[in-house]
Amino acid sequence: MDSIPMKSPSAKHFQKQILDDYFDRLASARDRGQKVVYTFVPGNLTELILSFDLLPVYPEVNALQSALRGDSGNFVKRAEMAGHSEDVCSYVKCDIGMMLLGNTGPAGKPLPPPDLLLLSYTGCFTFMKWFENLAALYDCPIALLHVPYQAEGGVTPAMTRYVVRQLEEEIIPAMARVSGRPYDPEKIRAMCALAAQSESLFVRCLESAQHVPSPIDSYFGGVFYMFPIFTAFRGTLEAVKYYRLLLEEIEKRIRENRTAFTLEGDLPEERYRIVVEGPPNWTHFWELWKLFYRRGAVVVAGSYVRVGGIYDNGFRHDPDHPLESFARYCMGCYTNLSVPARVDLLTRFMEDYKADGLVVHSVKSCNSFGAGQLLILKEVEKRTAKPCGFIESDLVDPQYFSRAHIKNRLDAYFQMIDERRAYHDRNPGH
Amino acid sequence: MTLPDFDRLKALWEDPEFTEVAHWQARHPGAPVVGYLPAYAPRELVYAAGGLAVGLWGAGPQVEIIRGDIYYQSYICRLPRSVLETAPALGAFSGVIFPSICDVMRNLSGMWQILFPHQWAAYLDLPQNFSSETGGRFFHETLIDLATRILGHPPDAAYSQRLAQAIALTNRQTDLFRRLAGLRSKFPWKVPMDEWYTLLRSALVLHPEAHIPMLAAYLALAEKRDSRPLDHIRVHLAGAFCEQPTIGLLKTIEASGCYIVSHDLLLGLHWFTAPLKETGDPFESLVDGYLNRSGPAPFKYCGPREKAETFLALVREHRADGVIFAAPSFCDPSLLDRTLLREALETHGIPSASFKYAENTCQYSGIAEVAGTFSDSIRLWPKES
Amino acid sequence: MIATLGIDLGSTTCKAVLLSKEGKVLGRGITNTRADYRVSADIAAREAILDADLALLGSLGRLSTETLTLTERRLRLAGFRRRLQILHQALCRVMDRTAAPGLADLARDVDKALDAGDASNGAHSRVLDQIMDRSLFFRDIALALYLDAARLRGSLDEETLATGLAKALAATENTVFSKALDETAATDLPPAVRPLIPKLAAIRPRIAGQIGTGYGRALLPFPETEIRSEILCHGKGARYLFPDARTVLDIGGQDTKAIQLDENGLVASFFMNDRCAAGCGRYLGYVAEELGIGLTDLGPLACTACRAVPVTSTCTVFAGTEVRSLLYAGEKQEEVLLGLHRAVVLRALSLLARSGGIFDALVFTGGVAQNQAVVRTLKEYLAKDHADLTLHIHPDAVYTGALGAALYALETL
Amino acid sequence: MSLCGCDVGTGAVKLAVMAEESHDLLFCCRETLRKKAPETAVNRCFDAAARAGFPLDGFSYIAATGDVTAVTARTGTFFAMTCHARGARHFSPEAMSVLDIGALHMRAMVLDPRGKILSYKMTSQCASGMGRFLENVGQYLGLGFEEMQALSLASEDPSPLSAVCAVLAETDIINQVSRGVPMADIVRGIHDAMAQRAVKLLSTAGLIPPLAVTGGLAADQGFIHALSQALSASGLGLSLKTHETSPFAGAIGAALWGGTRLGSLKKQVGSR
Ligand SMILES: Nc1ncnc2c1ncn2[C@@H]1O[C@H](COP(=O)(O)OP(=O)(O)O)[C@@H](O)[C@H]1O
Ligand SMILES: Nc1ncnc2c1ncn2[C@@H]1O[C@H](COP(=O)(O)OP(=O)(O)O)[C@@H](O)[C@H]1O
Ligand code: SF4
Ligand code: SF4
Ligand code: SF4
Repeated sequence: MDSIPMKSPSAKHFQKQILDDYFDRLASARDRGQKVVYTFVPGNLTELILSFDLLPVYPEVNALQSALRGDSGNFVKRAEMAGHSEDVCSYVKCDIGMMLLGNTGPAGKPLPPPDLLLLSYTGCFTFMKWFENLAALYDCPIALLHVPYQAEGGVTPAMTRYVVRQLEEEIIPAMARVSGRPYDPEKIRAMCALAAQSESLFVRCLESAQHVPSPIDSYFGGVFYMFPIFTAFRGTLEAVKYYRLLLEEIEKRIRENRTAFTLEGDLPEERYRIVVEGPPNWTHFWELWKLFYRRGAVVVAGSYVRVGGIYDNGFRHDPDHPLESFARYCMGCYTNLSVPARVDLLTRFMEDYKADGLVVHSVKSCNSFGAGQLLILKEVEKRTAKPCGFIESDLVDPQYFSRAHIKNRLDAYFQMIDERRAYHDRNPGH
Repeated sequence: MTLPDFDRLKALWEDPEFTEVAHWQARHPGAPVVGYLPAYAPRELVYAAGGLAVGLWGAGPQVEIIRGDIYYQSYICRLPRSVLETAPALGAFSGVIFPSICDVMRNLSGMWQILFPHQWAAYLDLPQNFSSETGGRFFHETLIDLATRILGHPPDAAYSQRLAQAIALTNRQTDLFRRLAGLRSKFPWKVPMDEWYTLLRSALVLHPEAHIPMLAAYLALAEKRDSRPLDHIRVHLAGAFCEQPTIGLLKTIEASGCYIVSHDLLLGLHWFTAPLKETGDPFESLVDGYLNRSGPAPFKYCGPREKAETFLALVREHRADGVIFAAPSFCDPSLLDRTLLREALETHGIPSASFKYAENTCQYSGIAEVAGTFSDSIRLWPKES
Repeated sequence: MIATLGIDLGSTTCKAVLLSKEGKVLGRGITNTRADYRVSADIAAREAILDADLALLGSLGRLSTETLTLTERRLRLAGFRRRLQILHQALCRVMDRTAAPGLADLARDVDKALDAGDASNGAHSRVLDQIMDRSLFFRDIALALYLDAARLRGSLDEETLATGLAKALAATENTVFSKALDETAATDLPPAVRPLIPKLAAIRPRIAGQIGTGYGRALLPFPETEIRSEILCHGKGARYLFPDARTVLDIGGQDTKAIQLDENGLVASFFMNDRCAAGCGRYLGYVAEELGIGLTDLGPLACTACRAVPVTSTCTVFAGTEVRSLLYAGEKQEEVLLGLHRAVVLRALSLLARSGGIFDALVFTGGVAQNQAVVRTLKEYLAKDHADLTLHIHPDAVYTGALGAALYALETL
Repeated sequence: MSLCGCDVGTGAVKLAVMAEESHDLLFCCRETLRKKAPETAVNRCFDAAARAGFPLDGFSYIAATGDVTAVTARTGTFFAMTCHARGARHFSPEAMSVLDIGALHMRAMVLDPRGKILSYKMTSQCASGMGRFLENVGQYLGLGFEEMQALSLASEDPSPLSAVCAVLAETDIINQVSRGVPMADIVRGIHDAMAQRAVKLLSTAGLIPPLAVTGGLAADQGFIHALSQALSASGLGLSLKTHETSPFAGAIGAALWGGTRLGSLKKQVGSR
C-alpha cells in the first residue's frame, strides 16, 4: 500500500473527510469550549459565523440526514406525540423529535445544544415558528434577522438598508456577545473572497449539465454537491478545494463524453433531460432517484440546488462590501423570490439546459415551495411548450411517500414524452 | 333605535359577487377600491385616498371551489382557494394587499401578479424588527410605497392630512370594538357570539362611516339588554386569526357550554390595544401602532417567554376558565404557535382543548363534543383548591 | 385472423377488449377486481373472447338476432350456474354445520328462481336481465339471490348468512373457469348453433399482441414492454371513439384523471387526483352501500331531485355518515344524493381546470360515466362556462382504457 | 326503578340498565347501525330491554349520549367523553387514561384521581384505521368479528399496511391477498396499524397508565393484543384494562351521570 503514490483524493472522498471532521468538531465543541450557532440554510451567514470562531449547525441538514438514515419517521412521531400537528412542516417535527430523543446527530454523536439561535428569517415563515419552539426547549439567546421578500422581483435600497442595519445592530453584537470576540472585518473580507471563488466554481459545476449528455445529475447528485457551499464551508479553503476537485472530475467526464453518474454506474443512455422544481424526498431518496434514472432520465437543473442561494445570476460575496453582500445574498435565495421570478428562472433553465420537460415535486411540508407550484408549472408549460409533470410526497415524513403513485405518474409522464417524440419522428414537418 | 339587520349583514360578506362594494363604487365613481387579505393591513391608507378597503377573508362554505383547487395541493389551507374562487368578482378593484403572515399568503401575492395583471398586488412586509430606527424605518418606507400605489402618485401634504382623519375614524371604530368586547367579556349573555362576530366581520365590507353608527347603536341597546346568563364556562378562542370558521361553528361552541369571552378572529380589526396617535406624522402613527400598540399574533415575532406571558395575561384579563385552540387545517403559523401556548397554559394549570377546522366545516358534531367535554370537565369537577 | 388484446386492470373492475388487425372491436369483457388480479385479468380476457365468439357465430351461420340472444343467454346462464355451484360448495365449507340443511334449501330456491327466469323464455326476468347486464357482477347477483331466498324462507339469520356468503364469494372469485364456447358447448344451445361450434375454433382470431394498463398493471403477468400507462391508453381510446376528442375526463373507482390531448391526439398534459379516494367511484359506491341502495340505482334516484343539499365531507367514510345525518335531519334522500354527486363533479371540474381547462370536445370515460346524475350535473356546470362544448359519452366508456391498450398492441405488431 | 343509559354512536347503539342504588349493571345490549336509521336501532334496544324485564316506564332517568336526538324518551343528555370516562372508571376504578375506539372515531382521555378529564384528543376529518374500517375489511375477506380476532392472535409475521386510508386500504389488502399473504398476517397488520394510531393519539393526550379501553374495539382481543404490544414498543408504561362490559362504557357512564343528576334533582325537589 505504501508504495502506491498518493493521488489527489476524489471530490467525494474529500467531502466525506471535511464533513467527518466537521461533525467531530461539533461533538467535541462543548469540551473544547467552542460555541455553537443553530441557523438555517437559505441565505445563511456562514462567513459571519465562522469569523467569530463559532460553529454553525443546520437543523434542516440534520433532519434530511436523519431521513436518509431512516430515523426521521420516529422523530416526527415523537414530535407529534409532544403535541405538534400532523399538518405542519416535517423538518420542524423531525428536529424537535430528534432533540427530545437525545439530540444524537447525523454522525451518531450527540450534538451540542445551541449557544445562539440565529433565526435568519429567510424565504420561509415556518423558520420563525421553528426557532420560537426551539427557544422554548433550549435556554439560550435568539437573534432574529428579518429578511424582506422580493415581492416585486427586485431588491430596493430600503430593503438592503433594513437588513444591513439588523446585521449591525442585532446579529453582529449577538455573535460578539456569545463568542466573546470582536467583529473582525479583515477576516470577513478574506472569507468573502474565498466564498466568491467557491461560488464561481460551483456555478461552473452546475452549468456543466448544459452539456449533452449531462455529466452530472443536478438534483439527485446535485444535493450532495451543494452541501459544502450551503453549510459550514463557504468562505473556507476547504470549499474552494472541494469545488476544484469536483470541477476537474466533471470536466474529465465531459471530455470522455460520459453520461451522468447514478447509483448503478453511468447512465446507460440519456433519454430525458429534466428540470425539477421543489425539494427532494429524503426518506426514499434513492428509490425516487431510481425511478428517474432507470428510465434514462437525468435532472439537468433544478431549483433545489439553489435553496441556499443563487449564484447563476452573477451574485458573489463581495469582499469590499461584505454586509451589503450578505444582505443581497439572504434576499436572493430561491424561496425568497416571487412566484413570477421563479417562473422566469425555471423557464430560463429549461432553455439553457436544453431540457425536455419540467417535473414539479411538491412536498406536503413546505408551503414556501409548494403554494403556487401548480401555477408555476402551468406558466412554464405555457412559455416553453414542453410537457410538465407533477408528483407529490414529503420531505422527511416517510408516511407520505407512495412509490406506486409516483411511479404511476412518472410512467405516464415519460411515456407522454416518448409519444410526442415518436410522433415528431414520424411527421418531421411538425 | 333598532338592532341591525343581522341577516343582511351576513349576506354582505357571504356574497361572492361583492354587490355591496359595487353599489359603493357606483356612489363614488373613480374612488379606489382595495382588497386586503388577513390578518392586518393599514386600511387607513385607503380611506385617506377616498377609497373603500375590503377585507378578503375567505368566501365561506357556500362557495363551491373549482378555480381555487386548480392551484393548490390538498395540504394547503382553504383560504386562498376561496379567495381565488371569488377573484373574478374583484375586477373593479384597483389592487389587493397581501400582508406577510405566512408563505401561502406571500406566494399568493406573486400568483396574483400573474393571474390578474390588470390589478396591482402589493405584498405588505410587516417588519419583525421592532426598533423604530430599523424596523420602523423600513415599515415607514413600505407604507409610503403602498400609499403611492393606492394614489397612483406619491403622497402629498393633503393626503397626510386626510390620513390623520382616517386614523381618527378607525380609532373610533376600534374603540367601539373594544367596548363591545368589554361588554361581551363582562356579560357574555348580552352580546350573543354570532352578533358580535357579524358586527366585526361586516367591517370588512362596509366603510367605517357606515359601520360606526350601526355599531354605536347596537352597543347602546346591548348594554340595556336583560337576558339571563347560562351555566357556561368562559373560554378564550385562539388560532383563528386568518381563515375564519363558520358562524355555525362558533354557535356550536357556545351551545356546547362555552362562552367565547375573547378571541383572535378577524384579528387585524381589533388587535390594537390602544388608539393610534392622532397627532404628528400620520405615517409614523401607523408605524408606531404596529410596533408598539399591536397585540400578540402568530405571525409576529416575539421572544417565546414574552409570547407566553402576553398570552397568559390575556387569558387572565378576560377571566377565561380555559382556552380553545381552533386552528385552520394546514395553517402552520397557528398550529406551531399552539404547541408553545399550550405548554405555557399547562405550566399554569389552565386547561385547554383544541381542534382544527376549515371555513367550510359544517359538520359540528365532533366540535360539539370537544367543546362540550371541555365545558363538562370544568363545570362538573370544579377546580381543586 | 389475428387480433390484439388490451387489458385495463382497474381498482374496481378489470376490462378487456379484443381488437382486429383492422382496428375493429371484436369483443369486450369486464369483471370486478375484488379477488386476485391475475384471475380478474384472465376472466375479463375470456369474457372478451366469448363476446367475440358470439359475434363470429352470427357471421358464420347468418343466425337471427333472437337465436344469438338466446345463445348468449344460455351461455351466460350456464356459466352462472357453474359459478353458483362453486359458491355453494364454498358456502357449505365456511358455514356452521348446523346450517347445512338450511343451505341446501336455499340452493334449491336459488336454482328455482333461475329456472323460472329461464322458462319465461324471452319475456323479461329480473335475474336474467341482471346476468346479461355487464355492469353487474356475479358477486352482486348471487348475493342478492341468496339473501332474497333466505328472507323468503326466514330460516337463516341474515347477518350470519351475509358473512358466510362474503367468505364463500372471496373463494369463488379466485377460481378461474373457462367460459369458452367449445367447452361449454352446452346441450341446450339452440339447434342452429350447435353445428357451428367446431367451425368456430378454426376462424377464431389469434391474439398476436397484448398490452396491459390500469391501476394494477404492475401486477399483470406481462413483461415491461407490454405495459402502458393508463393516461396514454385513455387518451388513445378516447380519440379512437371520438376523433375530435381534446380533453378526457376519466372517473374510475379510486382515481380521477383529466387528460389534455393536442390536435394530433397526443397527450399534452394530465392530472390525477391525490392519494385520497374521495370524489371517485368508490365515494359513491361506499355511500350506496351504507344506504342499502344499488350502485346502478344511485344515479337515477339522485336525478329525481330538483335541488341539491351540499355534502361537505371530502372523506369517503365520513361522507357516508354525513349523508345519514342529513337524512336524519329531515333532508330528502334524493336531494342529499344529488349533493353527493355534485361533490364528485366539482372535484372533477377542478382537476380538469388544473390540467389546463376544457377544449372543444370533452370525452367522459370510466365507470362513473354510466352514472346519470353525475353526467347531468356535469352538463349543468359545463353549460355555465362552456356553452358551446360537446360532451361525448360512449356506451363503451368503461372500456376506453382497454381499447387504448389494444390499439397500442396493434402498433407493436 | 333503574337508570338507563343509551349511547348512540356512529357504528352501533348501546344500551345499559343499572340499579339506581347499587349501580349494578342489570342489562346491556347493542344494535349495529349499518343500513338502519338510528331511531330504529334505539327502539330495538329498548324492546330488548323490555323483553328482559326493563320496560321504559321502569326507568327513573334515561340518559342519552352521542347522537342524542335519536333517543326520543331521553330525560337528559351528556357528552360522549364525559360518559366514557365515567363508564371506564366504573369497571376499572384505577384507570387514569381511557381510550375509546368506535366505528369512526378514536378518543383518548386522561383523568385525574377524581375522574375529571384533564386532557383529551379525538381523531377527526379522517376515518382511517377505526372500527368501520375493520368491519369493511372483514366483509372483503369474508371474516366475522370473532374470526378476525382469532386470526390476528395467531399471526406470526404481520404484513404491514401501506395505505392508512379506510378506502384505499381495501385495494392494499386485495393486493396482499393477490400476493398470497396469509389472512392472519393481513389482519394482524391492520390491527397493528390501528394500534399505532391509537398510541400516537394517547401520547399526544399525555397518557398516564393504567389505561382502560372502551368502545366496540375493546371487545377485539386481536386489537387489544396489538395495542399492548405497540404501547410497550413505544416505551409507554403498559397496563391495559378491559372488561367484558367495556364496549358499553359510554352507555354505562351515561346511566351513572343520569343517576348523579337524578340525585341533585331530587334534592332540589326536596328542598322546595
Ligand atoms: N352502471 C353503473 N352506474 C353507475 N356507476 C357505475 C356503474 N358501473 C360502474 N360505476 C361506477 O364506476 C366505478 C368503477 O369505474 P371503473 O372505471 O371501472 O374503475 P376502475 O378503472 O378504477 O376499476 C365504480 O366505483 C362505480 O362507482
Ligand atoms: N359484536 C361485534 N360485532 C361487530 N363489530 C363489533 C362487535 N363488537 C365490537 N365491534 C366493533 O366495534 C365497532 C363499533 O364500536 P362502537 O364503540 O360501538 O362504535 P360507536 O360508538 O362509534 O358507534 C365496530 O365498528 C366493530 O369494529
Ligand atoms: S416550510 Fe419549507 S422552507 Fe420552511 S422549514 Fe419547512 S421545508 Fe424548510
Ligand atoms: S390560514 Fe394559515 S396557512 Fe392559510 S393563509 Fe391563513 S395564515 Fe396562511
Ligand atoms: S379515510 Fe377518508 S379522509 Fe382519510 S384518506 Fe381515506 S378517504 Fe381520505
